[in-house]
Amino acid sequence: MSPYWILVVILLPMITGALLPILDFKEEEDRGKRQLFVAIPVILNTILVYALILHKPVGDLTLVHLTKDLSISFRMDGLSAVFAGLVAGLWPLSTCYAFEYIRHEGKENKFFAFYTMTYGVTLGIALSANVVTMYLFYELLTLVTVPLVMHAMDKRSIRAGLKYLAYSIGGAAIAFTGVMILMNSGDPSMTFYYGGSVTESAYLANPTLVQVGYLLCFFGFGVKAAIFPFHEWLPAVSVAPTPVTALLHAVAVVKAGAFAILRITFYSFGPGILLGTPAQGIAMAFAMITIVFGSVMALKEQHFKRRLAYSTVSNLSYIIFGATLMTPYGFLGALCHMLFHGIMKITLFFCAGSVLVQTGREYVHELEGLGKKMKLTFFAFTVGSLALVGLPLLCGFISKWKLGTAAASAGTTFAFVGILALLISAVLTCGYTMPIVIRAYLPREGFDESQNETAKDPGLYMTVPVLILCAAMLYFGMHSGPICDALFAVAAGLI
Amino acid sequence: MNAGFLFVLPVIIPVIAGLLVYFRPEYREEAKRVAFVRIMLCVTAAFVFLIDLLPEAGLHLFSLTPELPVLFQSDGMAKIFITLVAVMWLASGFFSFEYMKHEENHQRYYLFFLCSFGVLVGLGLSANYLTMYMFYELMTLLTMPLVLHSGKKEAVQAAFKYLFYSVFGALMGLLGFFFIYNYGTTITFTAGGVLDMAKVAGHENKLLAVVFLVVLGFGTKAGMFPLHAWLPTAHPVAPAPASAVLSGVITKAGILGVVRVIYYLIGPDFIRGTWVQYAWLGLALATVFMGSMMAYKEKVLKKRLAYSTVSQVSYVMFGLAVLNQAAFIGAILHVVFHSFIKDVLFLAAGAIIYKTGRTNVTELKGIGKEMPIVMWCFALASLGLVGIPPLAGFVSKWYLAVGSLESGVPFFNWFGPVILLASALLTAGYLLTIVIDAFFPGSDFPMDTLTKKEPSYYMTVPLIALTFFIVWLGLFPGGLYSMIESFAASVF
Amino acid sequence: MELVQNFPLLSIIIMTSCGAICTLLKGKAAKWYCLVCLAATLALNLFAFFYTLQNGAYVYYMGRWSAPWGNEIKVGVIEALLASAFAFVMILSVLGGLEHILEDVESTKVNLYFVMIAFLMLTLLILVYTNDIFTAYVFVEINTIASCALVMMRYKPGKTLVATTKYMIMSLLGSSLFLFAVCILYNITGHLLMEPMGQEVRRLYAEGQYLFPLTVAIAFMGVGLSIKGALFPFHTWLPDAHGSATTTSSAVLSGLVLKGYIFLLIKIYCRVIGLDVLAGDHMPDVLFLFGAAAMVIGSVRAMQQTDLKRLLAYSSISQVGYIFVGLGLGTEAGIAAAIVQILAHAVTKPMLFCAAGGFMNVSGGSRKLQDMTGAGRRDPLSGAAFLVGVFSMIGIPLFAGFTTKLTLTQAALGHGSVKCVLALIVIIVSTVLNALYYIPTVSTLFSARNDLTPYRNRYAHYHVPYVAAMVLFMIVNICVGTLAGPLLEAIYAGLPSLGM
Amino acid sequence: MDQLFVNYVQAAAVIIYGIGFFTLFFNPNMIKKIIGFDMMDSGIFLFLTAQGFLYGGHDPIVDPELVGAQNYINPLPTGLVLTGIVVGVSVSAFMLALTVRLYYRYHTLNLDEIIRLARKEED
Repeated sequence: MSPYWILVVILLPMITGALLPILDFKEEEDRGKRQLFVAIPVILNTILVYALILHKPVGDLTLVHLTKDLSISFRMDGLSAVFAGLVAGLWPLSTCYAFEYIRHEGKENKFFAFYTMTYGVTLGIALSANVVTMYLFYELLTLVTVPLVMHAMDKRSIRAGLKYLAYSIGGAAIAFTGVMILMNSGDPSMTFYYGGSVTESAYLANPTLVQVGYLLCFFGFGVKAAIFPFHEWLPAVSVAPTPVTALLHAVAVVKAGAFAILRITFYSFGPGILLGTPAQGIAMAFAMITIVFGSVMALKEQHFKRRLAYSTVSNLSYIIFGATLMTPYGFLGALCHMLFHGIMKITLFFCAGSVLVQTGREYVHELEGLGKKMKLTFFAFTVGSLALVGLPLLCGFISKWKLGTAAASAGTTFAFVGILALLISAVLTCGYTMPIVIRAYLPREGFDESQNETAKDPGLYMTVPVLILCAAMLYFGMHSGPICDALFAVAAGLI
Repeated sequence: MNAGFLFVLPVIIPVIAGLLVYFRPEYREEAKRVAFVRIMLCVTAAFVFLIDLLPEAGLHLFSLTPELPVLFQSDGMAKIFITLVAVMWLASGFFSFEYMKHEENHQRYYLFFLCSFGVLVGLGLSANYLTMYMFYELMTLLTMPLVLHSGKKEAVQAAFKYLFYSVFGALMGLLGFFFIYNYGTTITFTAGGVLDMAKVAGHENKLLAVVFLVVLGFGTKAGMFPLHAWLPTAHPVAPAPASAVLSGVITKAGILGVVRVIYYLIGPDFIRGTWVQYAWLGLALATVFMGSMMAYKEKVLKKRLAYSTVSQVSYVMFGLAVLNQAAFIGAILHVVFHSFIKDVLFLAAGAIIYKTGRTNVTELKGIGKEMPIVMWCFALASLGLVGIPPLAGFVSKWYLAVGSLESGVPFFNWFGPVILLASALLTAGYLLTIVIDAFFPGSDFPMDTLTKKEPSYYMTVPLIALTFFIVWLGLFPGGLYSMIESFAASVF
Repeated sequence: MELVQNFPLLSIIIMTSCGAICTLLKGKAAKWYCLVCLAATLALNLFAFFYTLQNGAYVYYMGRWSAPWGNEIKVGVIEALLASAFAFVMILSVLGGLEHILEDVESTKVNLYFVMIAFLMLTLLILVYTNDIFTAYVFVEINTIASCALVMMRYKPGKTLVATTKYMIMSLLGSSLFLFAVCILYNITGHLLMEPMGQEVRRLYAEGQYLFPLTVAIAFMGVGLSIKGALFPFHTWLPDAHGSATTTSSAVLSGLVLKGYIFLLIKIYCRVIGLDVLAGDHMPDVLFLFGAAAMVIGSVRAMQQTDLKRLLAYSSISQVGYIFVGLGLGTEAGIAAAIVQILAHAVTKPMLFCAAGGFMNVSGGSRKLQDMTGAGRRDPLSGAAFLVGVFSMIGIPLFAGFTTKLTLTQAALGHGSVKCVLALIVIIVSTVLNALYYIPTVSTLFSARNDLTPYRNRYAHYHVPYVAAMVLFMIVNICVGTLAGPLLEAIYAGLPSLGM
Repeated sequence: MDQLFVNYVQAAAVIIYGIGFFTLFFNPNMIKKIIGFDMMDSGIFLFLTAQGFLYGGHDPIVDPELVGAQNYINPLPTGLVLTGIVVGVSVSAFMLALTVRLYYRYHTLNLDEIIRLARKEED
């Protein structure tokens, strides 16, 4: 396909989103029209994205040259395909979920405007061909998602939004500094090449500087991926409407951070230079700390969505841990977890959202006995939790397996410690998800069933996406050979 | 196509049956439910026995990814394990029909009871690490609701304790899995081990640490010190038939894991003479002694039995840690014997609770008159556990001691048997006192006021059947011995 | 001599005559005349820019005396570029605030407003072009008067008067210090033209003579022009002055006037003192530190504002800090970054001020942020412009601010010392702070409001000049962001004539 | 110190400048502020003229008997001072006009007071 289609898939959702406030559908009366207006471009865009993935355009599309080196360019390579595919796969589902969910929140026009725009911006990150383009969309992503976080516009959400903003922009600013160092130490256009664009001579000229640059990028982009100690914003933004927390803060936004780290590690600085340096060690250490820390915090947290948010903090660092192994196998593990964690966590968040909408309950201890009333929701939650724990037959195991074997094959002691961190986190995962499941199905003795009388599963708009995701978890859990092969081709730099 | 396709059936039938019991409204009716479950248990067991009779075979079901196939096989170890599972489940299942009358949520109970049956058969039939790990995790998740069953506060806490210990253990297993995949030639169980020494070279220390962690991990399920604490908490709070299978079989799943990893993947040669072996021996012996001591001090009957399990399963661990053929055979024999014995003991305790509501050992004076059949079975099983010839326990302990003495492991070769002996004495102390009190409560005890409270056939028949096996296997262990020997030879 | 070489002087003459003629014209005629003159200035300077881009810098003698006696203007690429940019921004600012000028200024005095605009443009042109340091002083003073008049010329007295007074006093302090420095330099070098002066200074420095007077001169020069350039901690006059003036005045003052002084400082430091001499006196370090402090403190103070125009004014203080950080790095790249920031801020801040004016129109004339809730929806054009401005301020690629951030960070990295680390840190902090006050502002501007009182509900009625101004502002902003390459090339081409 | 006595005119100029500076900066009275500004200017002019003066030098009108620049005083500072005075006068005028406006409005010349009143007015 022509590379110009890349521009189409990025711009179509952005334009659709921008048109919404102009068309100004009435909140209640024009709901059907609005949904149609949103759904058609979203689905069309998803189809286009998959068409692009299957028929990769050859060559880059350069939109504009900023300076003689820097340009805004797009490209569809393997890693782009993975992230774009994930985003494109999940967006229609979560839009569908949002159609029903957001009725409870109001301000639908504004919501869908930004929500749809975010789709385009996220694809922009995925399809960037160089660091500057990625940085552009990375910043835009922050800006279009802030209104979504602040959707309720009450004090709590505004504070959360500001926190999110400060962390994200700060992270981007830190990363920018790193990017500048990158620019000085290799190909100044900073185009992504598998293996990195930093030249050996530039590295040897000032190894410390390059490593500092990598770490700046790592932590800067790591802010969005909620690396400890920059994770604070992620639990805070769980005040946002659930489709936002689910899709953006479990998939698009945070994965954008992880994606950026993958890009920076494997396509800009390059493992060849970083492998075995203190920079790798520091990055890996922080990933490990985050893995354990996030899980511990999730275990302590009693608020349902915040607990899931902390779980995201932990799981994102699985991806980053995979990236910091800096081997193709580690890369593969990171990619697997990026995909599969997206599917798992969005399911869990959807379930939390369903509970919130149907019963208004936000805390874990309030969920007792709901499993019998909201059967589909809790079925999905159970499947999601088990997948997250890493039960074989569900997709979570595959990624854990890939990460674990990658770390084992890396052979360093540090990687060994990393495996332990993964496993400890898995135990803790069990600790923060399973009690919810168990108590939802098996309430304590003397539990008063009458308080759950009114609870029931939400409508089809919300249940169908969740069930589709469950099916996906099972499918990828039981038959992930082809997709793993494809991911390995990406990880080994073959596509 | 060989007999492999059969393997799926005993795994899947109970699971489907369990789901049917739970979801079909018609099984809310007691009679229909019991009939259905009975048939299903028998059918599954029949398939298991059929597999036993057929020659060894394998089945490749599907692959998660190319390197992760789900494989089944029916080698000797598998056959022994699944037979054990089937027998225990049959006995406990029949016992349940009566026992569960005084519990609630029957459908839920049978759901998990049946599902765990299927999963355990699957665990037994696993032919590679992935399959085993998968069923191992599932087993934890499916048996946990059994512990939780009553919904009482201590049951909930016990269940969570069980869950976290087990998951931790399983994940240590996963750790081993990662490394074996990297340093081995395959993940399929192969007698004698699969390690690729060329890859291992230079990484021995790390791999030894991993092996130790794996042993600890699977040892969790087997109640090995230091991760034994869940066992005395979790087993007693479950309904008695569930306790019976938990103690009798589920702990053996940990043993199966250790056997599979050490003897079929790592290979005994790799750890022989290393610190891992000594640490393992030490931990096993510590558990043996400590479990007995705790049991001796414990006053609640089911808890006492649980501590006894801690102690006895570590006999098996000790046998495995010695790393020679005689001890290995002794260990596997003890797996079988202890399962039978502990099943009987727990079921008997369940019968007592069911009929009299007594849970404390001090309340059991004269119970021999009230429930003679139950208590006779209890007495025989106790004797077996102590290791009095000609009952089952003696044979296994003999081989354990012999294996240990001829192993040549410094210090432990004589220290092990000494501890085993001491533990046997303690076992006598905590079990036989009950028996003695039950039948000979003393002259001042008003024996005449007691009435007969023998439970129904659903309870007594399984007890008698199992007790019969205890005696029979004690008298004629030859068949079993030769079967174990046949595959024990292959791993060394 | 080619015809084009006369253009800068021609533009200066045009602006002078424009000021004079406007005093005689009625308001409306003065407006049109002034705009035409500005357009002519823009065109002439653009020609000069392209001419210098091809042929390099040249010196234009005023009268028949050549250096070192005569007065002269020196036209280099950077000078011509800045002059064009200033003229362009001036036109757009006037167009963008036209409505407000007619509202805020007494109708009989409208023509005087345009006189002041003309004089301001004139002085800016001279500050940019002149090569004679005393001429610079004279026009610094004229500039002060013109800009004070612009602040004051609002129908409503009171606050504007006080603001003007404050502004005036600070300006006088600044310009007298500048004058003192000029005198000292003249005394020790005996020249008034920058190049001969510069040679003399370098000679003296090399021989170790008159070091103390030289240091005093450098310091006075720096402090004097920093006061006028509103560098922290001499910024106190700015928020009052910029916050209370009419839209065009605010836009012009923060976008251009400050830059005129700062560019003069850069020019003197480069051409007269020389960066190596400067570094010996640690003046760059001082400017750097205060610039860095300004970047942070300006933003912090901006966060506390409830008045949109004051917020923008404090933001200017922070942005001026960027320029001084660039200057304070004391390297070629640093100076280039400072000049880029002069341009970028010149095309951004006036746009924001004009947009703020647009918001005031639909919010009952109130400048309070609270009252402007939802103004961005009632006036989408200003909203869009404001968004562009905010993006630029945060430094999103494609917008002008990104070019600054890019060049400044590169310059800092090229410096490679403690300053580098410090600069990177303040850039990061300042970016975050910028986002923290701009984005909530945007969200207030665009959020719906339920208790719409009638006047707030008024939707924008666009005038052609306003629309044109805003659209052009946005385009130029994006151009500066996307055409960073040619821009940087031009600036680097111009640096040698600046004395680098 | 010696330098100070030799260049006593310059020293005086600096002192005058300093007085003016402080008056402009710290004296709240508007009129005095303007006087301070004028003093500052005067100080600088004195400084500048003193630099151009040459003991024994003649007016800078070319006399055929006196050949050589060393015989004349430097005319340029004088010219500069003239320009400076013009600028200073216009600025003073502007300030005075401003003061008149302020006085009409607030009936005081005290700037601190004026600022206070203006703030009150705003509220």
